[in-house]
Amino acid sequence: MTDFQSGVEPMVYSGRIRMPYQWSAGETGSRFFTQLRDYGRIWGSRCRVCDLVFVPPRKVCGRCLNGIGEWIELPPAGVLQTFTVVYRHRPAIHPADPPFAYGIIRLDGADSGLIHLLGEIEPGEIVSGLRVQAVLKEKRERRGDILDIKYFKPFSA
Amino acid sequence: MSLKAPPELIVFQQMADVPYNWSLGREGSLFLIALRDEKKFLGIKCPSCGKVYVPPRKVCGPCFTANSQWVEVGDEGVVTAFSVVNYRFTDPATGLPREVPYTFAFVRLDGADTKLCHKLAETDPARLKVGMRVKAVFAEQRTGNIEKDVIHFRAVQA
Amino acid sequence: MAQRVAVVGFGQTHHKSNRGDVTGIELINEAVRRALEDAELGPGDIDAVVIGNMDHFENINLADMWGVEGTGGYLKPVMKLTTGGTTGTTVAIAGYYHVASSLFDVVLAVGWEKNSESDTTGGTITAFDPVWERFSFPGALPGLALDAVVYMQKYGVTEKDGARVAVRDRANAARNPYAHLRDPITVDDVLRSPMLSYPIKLLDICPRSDGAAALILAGEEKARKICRQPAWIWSVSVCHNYTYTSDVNFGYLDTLEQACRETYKKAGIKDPGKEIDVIEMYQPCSFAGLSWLEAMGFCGPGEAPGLLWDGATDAGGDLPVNPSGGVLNANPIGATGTIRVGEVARQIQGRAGACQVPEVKTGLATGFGGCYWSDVLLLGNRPR
Amino acid sequence: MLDEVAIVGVGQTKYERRKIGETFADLVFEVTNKALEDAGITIRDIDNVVTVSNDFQDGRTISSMAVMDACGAFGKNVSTVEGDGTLGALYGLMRVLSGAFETTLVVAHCKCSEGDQDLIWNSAFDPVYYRRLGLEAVSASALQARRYMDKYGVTGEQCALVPVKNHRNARANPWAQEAMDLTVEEVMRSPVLASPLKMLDAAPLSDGACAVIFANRWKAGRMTTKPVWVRGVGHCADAYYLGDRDLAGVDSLTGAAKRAYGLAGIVDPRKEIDVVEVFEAFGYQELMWLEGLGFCDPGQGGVFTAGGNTLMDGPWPVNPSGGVLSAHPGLVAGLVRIAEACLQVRGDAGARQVDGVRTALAHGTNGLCGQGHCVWVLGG
Repeated sequence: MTDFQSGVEPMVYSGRIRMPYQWSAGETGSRFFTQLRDYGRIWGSRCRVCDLVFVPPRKVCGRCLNGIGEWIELPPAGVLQTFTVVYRHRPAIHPADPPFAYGIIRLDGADSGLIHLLGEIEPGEIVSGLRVQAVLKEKRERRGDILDIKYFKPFSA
Repeated sequence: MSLKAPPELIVFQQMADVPYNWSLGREGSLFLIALRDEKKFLGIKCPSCGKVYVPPRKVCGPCFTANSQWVEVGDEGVVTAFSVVNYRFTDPATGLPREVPYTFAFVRLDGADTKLCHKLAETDPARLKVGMRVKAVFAEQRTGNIEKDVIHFRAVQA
Repeated sequence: MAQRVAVVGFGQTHHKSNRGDVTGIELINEAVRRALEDAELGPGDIDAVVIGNMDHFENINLADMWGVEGTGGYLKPVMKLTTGGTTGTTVAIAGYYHVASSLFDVVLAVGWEKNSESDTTGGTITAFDPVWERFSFPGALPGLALDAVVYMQKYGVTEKDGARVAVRDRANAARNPYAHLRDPITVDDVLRSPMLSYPIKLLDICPRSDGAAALILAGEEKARKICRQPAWIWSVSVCHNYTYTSDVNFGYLDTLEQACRETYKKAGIKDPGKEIDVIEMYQPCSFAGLSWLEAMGFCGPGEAPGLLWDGATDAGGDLPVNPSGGVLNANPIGATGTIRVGEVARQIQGRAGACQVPEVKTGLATGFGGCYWSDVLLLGNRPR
Repeated sequence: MLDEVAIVGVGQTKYERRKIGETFADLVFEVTNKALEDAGITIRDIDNVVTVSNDFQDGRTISSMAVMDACGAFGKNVSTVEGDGTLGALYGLMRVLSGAFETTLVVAHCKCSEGDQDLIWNSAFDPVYYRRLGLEAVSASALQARRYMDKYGVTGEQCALVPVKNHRNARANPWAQEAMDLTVEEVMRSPVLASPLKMLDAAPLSDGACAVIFANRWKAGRMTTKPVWVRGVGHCADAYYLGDRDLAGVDSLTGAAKRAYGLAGIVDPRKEIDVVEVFEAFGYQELMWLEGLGFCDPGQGGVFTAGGNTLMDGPWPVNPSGGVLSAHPGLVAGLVRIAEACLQVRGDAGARQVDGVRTALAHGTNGLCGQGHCVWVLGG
């Protein structure tokens, strides 16, 4: 190939994809979020065929594809399955300044884990297996989304 | 089952906003440098079939040959197709409604075989026709951007 | 070793402008469960899943992985394909090769889109080059309008001819419980509807819909066990030649001509007008229903309006086009091509209900999208 | 699958942090020509093409549109897989196995430097339940790493052996981006990104492309004296929500490997596979993937690696190319594993060649935390 254009200053076009989206939570998700917002309750759903309780709730079991009709209220407490303390600073997406922690929490009675933030604990004190409980936002601040739960903190009876 | 039907549907809204830095490649860069510095349009020619591409690209698809010769093409050309855009839609570059009306056109510059997408100054359909000759209107301050360095194309009086 | 492939099951959602009652995952699942019911199979009978949509319509990255919850792809082979408007036929064709390769025997192919979740024109614009095209390109409508104008001028075709296509498809849609738009319309209604981009008016163009569709494809031996009348896939072809919109030869869809020519050749079809009994085409606007019939080889240049007004393309005619009501009456983009294939399969199986046209032995399904790209599938009632 | 379809040509770019001088199409044109040259054929010998790209990475819906001319698809049957390159290769293979085509070109491109990886990966989280939490690939992988280490008692030092080994291997690979001599201590002392993952546990961001050409038996015989036969392939997906899986588990990889081994007639991979190329975006993943592939028992990846088993001169060299830790061009990375495994079988891997390779394994992953996997077995 010829080098008839060697020495060209390579140019870059800086642009973006900026688009408004609106995702419906559907009837099942809306039930979950309105219950969380209005009553501070966390609901899961149980597949009777697989005998599994899912949080977040499902309209259909992803394993057997049967419809799930059974709702189960779950206590706002469970066990930390795993966690990470995030030290990267990405304000464009992260919900908090570093260091902050994510965890996967298995609520008592559930067969799947809920991902959320961890709070009211020093990073060095977080361990897998810790019992944690949900801390909700004040009712007037709750908007019907996953951040109506502020975070999970170490369980205190 | 202890819950009634939900009183409302929850809908999550988000303005997705992802920045990108798209490389223009050597061909695109050289084209835009000539446009920026010399107000010139360059085409790139396939050594196999002789087709002149504007905007330039590295490969002639039908021949699968690397285009290898630069040629200067005119800043005037012919409208091969156009559409006056009156409907509202979201511009995915800004997340905001794109300003209408504007005229979207394919312009074949003199000496080129492919067409350049751009805008025409005229938005009255009665004063537009396929085959009309148009000329590029350049911006005073040019930065190497096809959208901004060429403000639009306007009709050339016969 | 290669094997023959047939469509043995099909399911679709009731297409609507906004299915806010379900998430995308739940929407996909409705179609999947209907396809399984249709074939009288369970999720355990599916060997692999193929899925596709257009990423920037829902803004979900890796939708195949997310969609596992709806497709039943849990602990199964799953693959995503996406080619823009042709995605729906692309997944059907990929399902075909999954089975034809003999690596899998029973494959689920899913197309879906929730167009209510974004601005469809804005999303479409992101398909085009960010540097050279996106700032001026205004979506799909003007390209289709340009295509129509060139064709009309060449052959003296009128807006009324386009309107007749829209009226035919709506009359068919009225018989299809899954169609998005089902109220009958007249030629006058079309001509009086708001002008969007000359000559295309509101009733000449497809709606934006939420919907999903799923096909079940099976190898020869399995297909015969699963259903009495499998819809055999005879041949498939695609032509995706163009990289920029400015490459497109407006006024004649040469990619469709090439893809059809290849498809007929592979299947030994010599006279498509006589040998093909039904067509479900990806017809995004009414005028495409004329010039594209010519590109497909069903009549000579400029002859499509004659066929149309003679009633040949009506549900009771010799060459029924879009007996389901077609794309003008339901357009969940990523699913649209999948629906075409499913509707042809239903016609061949004799199970198209109120949309059934008589004596279907062969049918053609097409996909359209990308940069004026075309996909074609030819199906028949016997293995070939 | 005996001698049905062979790989007859491969091509790669140099993987670099920012290839700002080249467009996606330029990269695709480069590797397409390299693969054609490697196979000793021209584009006219190719009868169909599969491209691999991701619309979010490219900032473009229908990302394949940008490369239609550059991959030589004009007038040919072409399709596009959006997922790891191993899946695109699988679709290319199917098209040949179906008898419809004789020669498939599979080409993948990605420029990780052009988009914002955190925003792009955040878009893989469910928009209804989890996207607002701000998760991205690093944090999600950290949740997996923590779970894996806690469940089995695998140590950070054992995980750190992987970047140490792979960056060292990369010194022999001219295409690799990050070739270097590291110590376990340096990895352990590198800044924490998201515990337990540190900077040097993670792959860099790379731009690049890769092409692989498949041919049926008849064509392969005419094209090359060193065909590399596809012996087996399998792919599989796990549940989507991270909380639905035991993140220390490798169920979908076990499923994919079982299928690939079944087709290849492999009973014991430890006896029958000579070299392995895995998709390890983080050090811990190589340990987990070796468990899923059956090279060691669940939880034993750390001990297995610490025993020197995966070193260049060990019994099962893993990632002689330097792996994904030394060059991570997104979804191209899986296709690179196939290309590298192919070169190993041919004996054409240059300074990174492992002695006496008869059978090689290539692996790709799809989605977050190894939700999906694809496994290839190649032989001479």
